[in-house]
Amino acid sequence: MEPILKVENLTKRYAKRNSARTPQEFLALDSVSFAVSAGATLAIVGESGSGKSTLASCIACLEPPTAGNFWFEGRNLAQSAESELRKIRPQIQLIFPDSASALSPRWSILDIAVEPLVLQGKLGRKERNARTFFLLERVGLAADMAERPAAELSGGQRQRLAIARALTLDPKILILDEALSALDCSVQAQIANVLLELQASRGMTFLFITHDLTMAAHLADEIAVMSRGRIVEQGPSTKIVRNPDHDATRQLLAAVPRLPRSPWPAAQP
Amino acid sequence: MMRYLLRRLAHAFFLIIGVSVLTFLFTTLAPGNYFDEMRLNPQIAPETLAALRAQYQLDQPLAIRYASWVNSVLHGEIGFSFAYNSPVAPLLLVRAKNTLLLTLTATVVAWAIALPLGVWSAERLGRLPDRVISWSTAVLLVIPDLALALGLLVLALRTGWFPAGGMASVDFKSLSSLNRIRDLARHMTLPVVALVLSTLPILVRHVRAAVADVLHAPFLLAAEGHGIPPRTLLYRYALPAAANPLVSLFGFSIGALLSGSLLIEVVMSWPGLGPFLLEAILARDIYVVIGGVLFSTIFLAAGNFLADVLLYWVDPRIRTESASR
Amino acid sequence: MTRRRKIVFWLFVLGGLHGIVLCAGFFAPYDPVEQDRINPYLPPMHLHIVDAEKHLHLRPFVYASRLRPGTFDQYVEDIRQTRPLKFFVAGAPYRLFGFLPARLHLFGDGKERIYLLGTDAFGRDQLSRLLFGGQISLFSGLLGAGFTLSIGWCIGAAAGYYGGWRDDMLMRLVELFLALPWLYLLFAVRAFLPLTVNPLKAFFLIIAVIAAVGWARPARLVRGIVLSAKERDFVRAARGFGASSFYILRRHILPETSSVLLTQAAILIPQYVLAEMTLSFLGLGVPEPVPSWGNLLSNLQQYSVLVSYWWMYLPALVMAPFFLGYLGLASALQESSDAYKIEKRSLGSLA
Amino acid sequence: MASVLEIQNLQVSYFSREVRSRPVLSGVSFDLMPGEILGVLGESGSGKSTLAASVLRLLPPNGQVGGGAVLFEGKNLLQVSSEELRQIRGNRIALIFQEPSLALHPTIRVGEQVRRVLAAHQSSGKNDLDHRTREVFNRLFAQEADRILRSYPHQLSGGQRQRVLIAQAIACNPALVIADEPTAALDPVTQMEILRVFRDLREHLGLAMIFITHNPALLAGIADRILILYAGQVVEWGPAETALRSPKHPYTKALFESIPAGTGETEKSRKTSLPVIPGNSSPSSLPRKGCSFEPRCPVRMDVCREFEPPLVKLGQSHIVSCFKYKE
Repeated sequence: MEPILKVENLTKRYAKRNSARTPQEFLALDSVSFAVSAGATLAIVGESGSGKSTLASCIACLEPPTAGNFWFEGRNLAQSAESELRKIRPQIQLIFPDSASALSPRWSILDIAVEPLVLQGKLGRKERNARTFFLLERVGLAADMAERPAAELSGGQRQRLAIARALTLDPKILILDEALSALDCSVQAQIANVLLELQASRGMTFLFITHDLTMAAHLADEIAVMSRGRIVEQGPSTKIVRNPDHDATRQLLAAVPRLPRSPWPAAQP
Repeated sequence: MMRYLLRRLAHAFFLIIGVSVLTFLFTTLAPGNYFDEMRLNPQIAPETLAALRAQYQLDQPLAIRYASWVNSVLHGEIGFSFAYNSPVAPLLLVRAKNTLLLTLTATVVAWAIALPLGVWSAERLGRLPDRVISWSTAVLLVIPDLALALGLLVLALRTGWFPAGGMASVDFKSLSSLNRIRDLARHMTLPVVALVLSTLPILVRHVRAAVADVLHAPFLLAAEGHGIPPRTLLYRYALPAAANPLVSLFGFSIGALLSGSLLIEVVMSWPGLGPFLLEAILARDIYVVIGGVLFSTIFLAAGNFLADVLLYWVDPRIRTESASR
Repeated sequence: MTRRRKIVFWLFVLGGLHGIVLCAGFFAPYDPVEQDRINPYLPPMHLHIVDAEKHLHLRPFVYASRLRPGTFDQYVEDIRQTRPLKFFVAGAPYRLFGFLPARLHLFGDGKERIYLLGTDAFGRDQLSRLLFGGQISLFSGLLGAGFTLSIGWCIGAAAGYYGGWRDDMLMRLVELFLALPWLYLLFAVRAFLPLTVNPLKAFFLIIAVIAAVGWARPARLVRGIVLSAKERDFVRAARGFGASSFYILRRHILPETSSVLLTQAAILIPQYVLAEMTLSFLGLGVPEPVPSWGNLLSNLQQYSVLVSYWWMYLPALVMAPFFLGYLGLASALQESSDAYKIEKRSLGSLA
Repeated sequence: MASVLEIQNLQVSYFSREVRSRPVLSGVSFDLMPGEILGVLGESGSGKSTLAASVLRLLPPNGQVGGGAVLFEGKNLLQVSSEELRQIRGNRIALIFQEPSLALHPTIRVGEQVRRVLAAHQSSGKNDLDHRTREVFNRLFAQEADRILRSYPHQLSGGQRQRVLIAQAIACNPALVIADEPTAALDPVTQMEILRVFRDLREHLGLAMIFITHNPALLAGIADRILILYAGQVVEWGPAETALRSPKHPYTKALFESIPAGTGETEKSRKTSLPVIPGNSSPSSLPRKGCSFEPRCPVRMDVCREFEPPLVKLGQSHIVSCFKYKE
């Protein structure tokens, strides 16, 4: 099947300029290549500073890559003009790691969730709100909270809101940049389930970016391991967590804290 | 160390150049010059005026005038005063010394009061002493400098406790050196008090805010959790951390005091840059105006440079950053 | 009081104070330039409701002033002559809000004059001059702050949003203006303007001078906010929804700067009123006979006036309530961000 | 053997403008043996950080202890004088904060910061203090201890800063260390390193420790006993091995089940929905009757709604607060 997203030799260099005016270059992405087929989940795993977030910004068309190309549905976005990108961006949505800063704190929940539709300007007010309410409930936010400011929500609720907001645009690709990392275990599981349901019902493609191999192994079909701006290993997720080839992968695996599991008592006490 | 200081010094230097260009531009664009007043005088022949204008290069284009002005600065003249018929530098130096004396004294006194008061207030945030200080600074803040200076002047005139203006008594020359100092101090008291009162509320409020900010910082809570005694906590943890904003405030306070002294010198007839500058503006004596602004900029740049040096000394982040470059 | 209530309270206070000055023509009994040459430096007349014979009057009245025998500038109350205050009387014509012709005054007296705040050297009513003078001073402060903030906002927002060389260049300029002692700069800029100009021109010149000098600080503040807001995730998210630069500036960045702009306004307005006063006091501002708070004070430069006629000092104090209003408003506006900071701090240290 | 720390029926509430008083901890009791590491497990809002702060009376101004006792070496810390308390803080009981970037003074060299903790509690000479500081740094940093000692916090990595915090905590050889989410701000590889440091300290110093975290997996291999907090109450308290392997309280069970299997993941289990606890744990401000977990509990009974569950002793030292286990 033709991949929905194909990335080839994507490179991003930052010029770190300090006041001494000696430009220092920092290679955040170093010839990254991969492909994702529609409806699948690719997890990108790595330590902090390995370039994961830069990759997310580049693919979401929020930052232009320095070199390399990437194709979304056959269109090369690395070479597209800004006016064209503005039309593409709604189809590739990014969920940010810090849910508090991704939602403007003074707006109400409804205002936040409906913003993308207002920007699209296609639907009337009634349809917009109806669609938004539907999606808010879909991710598990009660409609009666809609008028409250986003600042009152808990971390898990904020992340649900961010997901609902992205869904209003009916994106083809959802990039989740450490979207679960700041949450409690039980909340992570709740949102993971929401994501799985979405994928099953809408055939969405996920780019799941995280440092947590456990959750990556659960959610993803494939895992790509990043280290220092490069993809060092890529393969089916069960293979990666069981038979890692690269040292960086092994190091990450060794760092995963594990619960001692015994055969779980199936019956309730 | 040297690199950082040199960079800051170069920065100050460029600022002074920039300001000189700016003032030169503004003041020489002014319609009318010193000799325009003479034109109305029928006893002076138009030819004489033209000759005078030529002599002082007022008929030359701006760039040439600026160049020759820079040249005169390099020769230690800073242009020529038409009204005094003498180079500007010696005239300004006398006044600048007086302004500097006033401003520096006021800076020292204001900080000597503001620092302990602000810290004391921040330590008792929201309690009675803090509220009293907040209210009194608010009262001082809403009384304009002008009202303050005039009020003090009335006080001096009515009570005769302090001389109401000037810098020295008429018999200053005949006094012994100790009495001269005492005489000077008596004359300085009123302008210094006026200056200090006008800046004090702002300083106290900023010191209080900076220290209160630090006192609520997590690292202070952590230090408290390690059993660091309260005194040490305040003097060796909170104050060093608040030093950075306080030093910036110091640079700002010099600028505020310089501006403030301009008005207070005029009101209290202190023979500083203020009255001199005012006189020059009214007489269209442009090089004196430019020179006066230049001097004040030099003071301010020097003050900011001092703040930069202090900052380098108190904040290791600046030190290590500039070392790594 | 909650923050919102405090803001409303101080806005109300300021609104009232400005309203009085705005309707100066109504509250002032006389034309501010009308002279009464035979009554120079008349001290303020006191309002009475009980007369010398202990009779209660329903209508407040004043006693006329007369020279104390044997002096030439000491006045005493002449208890034989009462001058009752009449309210809502027709008097000197004026223009309400600057354009509506009117004659109605809050109080006055048909024939004899009443000087509640005394008179100046030309026998002009101090109260009327104070009220009309406030129009010049406050209006120049408000307009000056308005211009300053508009220029500052545009430059700051442009520098912050576009960044790069534009940012570098604009910020160098800002540093240059910030490096000047501002009163000196004001003088320098004033120096290049014509010395003797008509009042209206002088008024606009002062505003132009103030705005030209003051834009740097707000520009730097706005730039800082725009710079950080631009990188906030919710702004990036909006870009992700296909938002244009204009939309982002309008919906996300402008609201972020609004609280700083308001606070700056509350700080700058009194500062600029003071600047106008200083210039006019030194004879560089609005010239006589038009009153402004600054030139009302300028004859205090003569020590004899300063010592002998205390009521001439009143214009120096009259802006205190205005300043108090602005100070209260500024601290109420700042409180919100403080509370937010404190909340964040305690969470950060404990979470 | 006598316990190092005993907490009896601790009640803490927060005040705010909107809500007069919100209970954060209610009726928390436990004790700690010398050399024991107690893992305190709780999700956000469970009151675990408040627990750490209230032991040393470091609650924010709007926090108030409503009752109970914190007994340390025979003294009730909630009642000792502030000078006495100061001498205990950092000296007998040390705290390790969550955010190493926030908990260190930005403009003081880290060596000096450790030295000041020593100086606050020991009246020994300058050389002795220097020597002690160096010793502590050598223990925590295998290499470059001298360079790090002279560094400022902003020159160090997150892991190094966290080690400096640990150095401050163990400098005075305290009887008890309380670590509040000491690894939450670190990435997984560094987190593992810091956990190794804790294991190492436990072997060599034998100090008692309270290790607070929201991640149950971190407690395996570190904690001797585990205390699980839910909505400010102890729901389960028992030996780490049993509590982690076969938890008894419905909340603990559900919490552990919601964690994906990691390396144990199979093609079949992958991308299946995880068992979750319905609803969210944000505590309602109204005090309510019954078990606080009852609204979300998969096995609730009528009695749970009416009464607070008793503490049931299951084994030697395994305690569960649930009606299911009541005979």
